[in-house]
Amino acid sequence: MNKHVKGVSEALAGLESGMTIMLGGFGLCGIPENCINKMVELGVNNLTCISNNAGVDDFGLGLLLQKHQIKKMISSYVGENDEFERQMLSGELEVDLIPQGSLAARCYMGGAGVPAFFTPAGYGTEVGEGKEVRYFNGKPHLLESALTADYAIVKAWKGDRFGNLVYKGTARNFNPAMAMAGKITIAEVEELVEPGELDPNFIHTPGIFVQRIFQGDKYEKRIEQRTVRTKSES
Amino acid sequence: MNKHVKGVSEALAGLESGMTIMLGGFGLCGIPENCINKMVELGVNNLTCISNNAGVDDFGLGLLLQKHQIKKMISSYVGENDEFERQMLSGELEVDLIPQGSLAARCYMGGAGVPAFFTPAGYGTEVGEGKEVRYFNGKPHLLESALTADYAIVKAWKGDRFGNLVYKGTARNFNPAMAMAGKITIAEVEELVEPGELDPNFIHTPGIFVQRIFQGDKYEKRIEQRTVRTKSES
Amino acid sequence: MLDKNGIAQRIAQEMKDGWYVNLGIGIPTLVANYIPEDVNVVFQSENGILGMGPFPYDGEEDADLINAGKQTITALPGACIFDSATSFAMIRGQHIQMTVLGAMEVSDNGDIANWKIPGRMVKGMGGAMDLVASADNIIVAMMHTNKKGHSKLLRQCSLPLTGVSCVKRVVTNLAVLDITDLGFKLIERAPGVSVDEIKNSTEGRLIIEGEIPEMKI
Amino acid sequence: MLDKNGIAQRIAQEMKDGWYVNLGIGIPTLVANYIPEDVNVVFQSENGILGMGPFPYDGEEDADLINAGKQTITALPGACIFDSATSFAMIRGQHIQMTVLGAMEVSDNGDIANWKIPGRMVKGMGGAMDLVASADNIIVAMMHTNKKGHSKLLRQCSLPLTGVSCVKRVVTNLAVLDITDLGFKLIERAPGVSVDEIKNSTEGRLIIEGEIPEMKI
Repeated sequence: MNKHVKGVSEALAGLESGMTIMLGGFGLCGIPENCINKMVELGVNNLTCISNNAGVDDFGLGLLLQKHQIKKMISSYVGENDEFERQMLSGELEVDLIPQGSLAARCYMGGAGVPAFFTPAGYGTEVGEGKEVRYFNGKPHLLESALTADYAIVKAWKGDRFGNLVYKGTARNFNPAMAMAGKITIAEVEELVEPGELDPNFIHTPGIFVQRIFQGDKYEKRIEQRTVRTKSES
Repeated sequence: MNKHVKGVSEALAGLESGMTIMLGGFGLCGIPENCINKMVELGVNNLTCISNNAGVDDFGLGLLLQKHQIKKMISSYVGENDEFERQMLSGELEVDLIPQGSLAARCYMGGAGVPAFFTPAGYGTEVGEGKEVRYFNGKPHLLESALTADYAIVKAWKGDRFGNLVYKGTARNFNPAMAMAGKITIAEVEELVEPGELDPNFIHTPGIFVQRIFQGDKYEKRIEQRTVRTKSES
Repeated sequence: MLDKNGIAQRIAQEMKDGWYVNLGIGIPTLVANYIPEDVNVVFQSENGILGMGPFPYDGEEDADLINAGKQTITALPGACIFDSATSFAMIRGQHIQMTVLGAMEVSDNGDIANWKIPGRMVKGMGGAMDLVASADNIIVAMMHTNKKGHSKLLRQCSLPLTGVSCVKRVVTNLAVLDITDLGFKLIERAPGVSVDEIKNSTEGRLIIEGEIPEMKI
Repeated sequence: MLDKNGIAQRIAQEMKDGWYVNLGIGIPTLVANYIPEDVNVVFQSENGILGMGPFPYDGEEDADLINAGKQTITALPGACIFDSATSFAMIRGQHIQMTVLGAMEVSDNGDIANWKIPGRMVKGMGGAMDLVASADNIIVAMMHTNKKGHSKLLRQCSLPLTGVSCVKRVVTNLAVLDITDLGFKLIERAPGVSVDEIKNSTEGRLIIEGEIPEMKI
């Protein structure tokens, strides 16, 4: 059982223009930096990207947007990216904005083999248009469908060659659910460890969900909103 | 934020005859021994118990069955309990047998606010009788509903007074999903620790799902099938 | 009249000991600064943390520890990290006792609009649609009027909705109002603000019964 | 003719390197003993472990580490523990490449019955209904006939079903058979077993094309 690939090129083998790709991360936190940069270099285009956010203009998915490699974005919030807003308002970019909880659940359900489920989020809004409505306990719910992807690309803190992953802090976010939902799931990690080094009792993503794993060359880990207090503050 | 109660009596306060109770565990592994023993002592009856198994004749839920305190069991497998089979075949006990994965998912969904979802398990069998069928990708699925409980009773390895829990080994099983699905969730733990002692990055059940927590007096942890090999075997 | 901090301060009075609370971006974030000392609440941020603490000290920021506003934060003792699916399981499953959100418009039946201005601004709904559709206890924190001076408390929202019939209470720079079957019910006036001023700034149906007390801040 | 270990040994030949495999209770459990050295497979037990190892040494049993048969087990390096909901997410989401189950009856269109004898035995389906409804690759391991000598490979199951049209292959003490649109297709004979013996023990439609090779065990 060896899912370790040599680097980002081997990890992305087979990823082609026109595919549907899930990318983990929340804002710039926990995004697969190495894979995104390589996708820019590869020049694949017409991509459908499923990711909670779309990066910023010069980092993360923003880099793919700048080069018009993305045909459609499926996200919940894109407020930090001017180029995104411009492409969307001009109609260059197809956008499917969906509630963040529905996005997370749709990925999880995709990985868990649940093709559809009911959720209250979005009822009575444009998100609910055309969707089946059913009442449970007197409350309206929408039928939402599961999401899967040709490739799911996630970023973890540590991982082993069985594909077992652990994340650090809130860099976990969408990564575990998306890892479940990829036909091929690629994990890039800060540190590749030997099987057995990760405590089996405390693994966030079981290796079964991961097909390829590699240690990223470097991580910039850019901070979007650096908010601090000074030592004098309570 | 202090969910710590003094002991099992305080933990079970308000639990009454006729209620629906979820109990974690798989076989005798990870069952809330202290709470079950106390429920026998309290003599509450007419209970609907949701638990993957029903214990053995003289341990776990079997003790409640012996005293006819259970009106209805919702389980996936009850093969280890003769008294259970006798009560079921004689009609003394109502039994709803449901696929193990559907049981786990129905508890999870109950806790997650998803009132219904589609799953392939049980289609074409008596489990599917009367249930809505819908095809996704050409494959038939049943619409299953979420489960919740008046009380969910789980057993963890360690926990703090915020209700954060970690489990050990396969004693985890149904406990995390059931912890989510209780109107009141009671956690009994082997060791109560101070908030901050559990690494926030590696908590299995976030405290928000737990309303009461206490350290159990003792744990028998009976083994159902002691299977071993001798040192000479490979 | 209150400023943004005043609105936050008034909302902080709504918190009850032992509650789990989700604070949206903007004015709601400020609420954390005014929780009474004897009230213990745990803040959830929907990107995956319970027990969010204050901003880190300068130099101690961790790129892997942020809140839903993408700000660097800290974790308090007893905090807990989880993934997005679990986070919204908490929200959708109604395990959060209070949600505070900003809004562009609120209607007198409790509809809220806060994510989109057609043709102009489309940031996305983020977690707001899940929060408003799920929570039992939703408080909106906003200014009573927009920059043009038009009321944000309307008979009907003009912008695309985030949720329907979900807001329970609105706290503005002018007043505290509850959503009832008959419209906005005036509960409290901001310090120095008259009932007439509130009437003039409220486009939706307004119910005024008896003497309206001034907020205690 | 094979004994139970022989059936397990034959099924072990089906395993491919890198597969995740779920083994049911009974004969399927024995399969783990016969995996070729150059084939690495990871065993899942649906109560919540990937990377299940052999039984523990005497005295090293851990009540908190069991398999779905409630037997004490060990965890191999690289193993991983998870909860029941996650476990069946793996199963339902088709992340397991092979499932081996016992059965009381299999019909020639791939229906399986293995959980209930009305009025007599009701152990429950456990995880079997999820497994058979989800897995693409389901192999049944069982004796060809029951204790009364009646065929367990039928035109139609008489017992309550566990799943419909799901079994891909059956390995018995007499033969290997694939489920096809036209019935059981005989693939291999057990050592020393004639085609006629298999015919006589099979009630369901049986397809015999050309020379039927003997198993290599």
